[in-house]
Amino acid sequence: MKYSPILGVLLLAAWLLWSGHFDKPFVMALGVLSCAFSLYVALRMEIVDEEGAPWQLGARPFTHYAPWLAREIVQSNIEVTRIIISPAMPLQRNMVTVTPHAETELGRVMLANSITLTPGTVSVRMEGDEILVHALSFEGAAEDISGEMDRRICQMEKQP
Amino acid sequence: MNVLEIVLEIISWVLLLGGSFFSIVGGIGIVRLPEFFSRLHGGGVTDTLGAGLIMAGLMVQAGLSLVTVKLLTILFFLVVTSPSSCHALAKAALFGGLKPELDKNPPSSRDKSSS
Amino acid sequence: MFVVTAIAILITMALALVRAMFGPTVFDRVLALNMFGTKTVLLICVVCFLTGRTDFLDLALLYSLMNFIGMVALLRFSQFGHFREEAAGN
Amino acid sequence: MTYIVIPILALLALTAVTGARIRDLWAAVMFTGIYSFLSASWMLILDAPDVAFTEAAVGAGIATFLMLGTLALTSRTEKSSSGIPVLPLFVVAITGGALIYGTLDMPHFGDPKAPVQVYPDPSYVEKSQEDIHGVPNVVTAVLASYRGYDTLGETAVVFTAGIAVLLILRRPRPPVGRSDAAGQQAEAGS
Repeated sequence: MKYSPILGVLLLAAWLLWSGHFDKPFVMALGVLSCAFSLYVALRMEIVDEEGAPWQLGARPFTHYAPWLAREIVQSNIEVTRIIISPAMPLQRNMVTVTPHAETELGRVMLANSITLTPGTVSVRMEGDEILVHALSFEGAAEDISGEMDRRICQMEKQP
Repeated sequence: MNVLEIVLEIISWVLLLGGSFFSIVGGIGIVRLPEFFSRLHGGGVTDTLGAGLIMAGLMVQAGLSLVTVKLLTILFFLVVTSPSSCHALAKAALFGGLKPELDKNPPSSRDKSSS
Repeated sequence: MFVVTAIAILITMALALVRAMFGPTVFDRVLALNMFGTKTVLLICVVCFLTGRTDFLDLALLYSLMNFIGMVALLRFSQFGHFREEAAGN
Repeated sequence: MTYIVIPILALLALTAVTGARIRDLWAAVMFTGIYSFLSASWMLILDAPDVAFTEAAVGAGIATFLMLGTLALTSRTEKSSSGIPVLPLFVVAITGGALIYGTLDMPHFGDPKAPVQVYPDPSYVEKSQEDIHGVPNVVTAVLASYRGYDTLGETAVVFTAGIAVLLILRRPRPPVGRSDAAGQQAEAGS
């Protein structure tokens, strides 16, 4: 239940940001009401837990993980661009299986999404402890197998 | 117009043009690549670097304001949702009986190809 | 410069349209549609700056969310033949 | 601006023609989705964000799913018709001719005396802030307050239509356990 106030605050902040009304009490009251209704619906759907509002990770996904992922994305983008533009298209399509070491479901989903987010590799199926990855080149596949991404997500999870 | 503004203008130019370039590259990829599972990667290029660079260029234009926050939110949603829909698409295709074409099996022995 | 970006996005849209026309499988077409949705979001953002009416950015957010929800519903449909996965599973 | 408007309109025309000519109904649904996205961008460029909003929600969202739901009940490809449909062609020609005849009475594009330029009374824009306290959007004020009863009626009509569509598209829930086979039988039978 400790996740619902956080979700409420986030909803309220989003409402204020997108409406742009900070000084009209009537409209703001309506906004608070709609936020409360959304929260009620979310609670009834039972999706407010450590996955729906991952507070326990704090801001670390944005400060520690996202910059590294962005650099990785740029690198693999350039690689895929080279493949697409070159007239011969040197494709080395293959499928590899990656085993995530993250403890929680959330960590595994984050790994799968990060793999998909870097172009050149797409996670095709996720079953139990294995993620099936379709890769456009061996280099891209090797990156996933080496487990740098996995290591970083585990590290992010473990910190208090 | 002072020096800082000119520098910002140039940065935003470069970002926007880079985003346009990657966007078109992804479009070419989606047309040129030979089969469905490879085409997914072409879509990935436009969704990540194409969208990201264009948004970054717009953010530089907007400066520090509410607009930048909105652009950041849009970019965040795009980045969060695009891999999910991409994965859902790949999974649906795999279950729908579409077999990925593989060029050759990778050298490592721990790999399991489904063909 | 915004015009250049907008035209680049439109070219990408045209390429996606080509894929939607020739796409041999259903999934190629869905991929093209998905790309179209993302490109629409970007186009709206750029047009907002082109016309100087940045209030319209709200629309772009709505589109990005709708595109995502639509895509997931579409794929569930293509996978199970109908929207009710639960009925088939239980 | 022209460099954006012309490509969008060209893409719209291309999408419409392809969507009309394609035989695979799945692909046709995809094309209607693409068409909605394009026309929404086009309406945004025409400075009509509310219409674009509606187009995105209804055209690209709900309409696509309703059509897919319909596809689940019918077959995937269009039945090829034999011969030239003379009667429908006749009806379409008559209707189109009547519509074009109707446009002859309309004022010229950009005419300062046209009702569009004259009637939306400036007082709506000026007074809505005082008349209706707290509603910051003029369009909302006009729709929900000045024309409140009108909007209520419209909403009732749309709501009824939605319920009717849901009633038609609803399928009886298959018996527990052998749902897949039952679903396929239902499809084969329809």
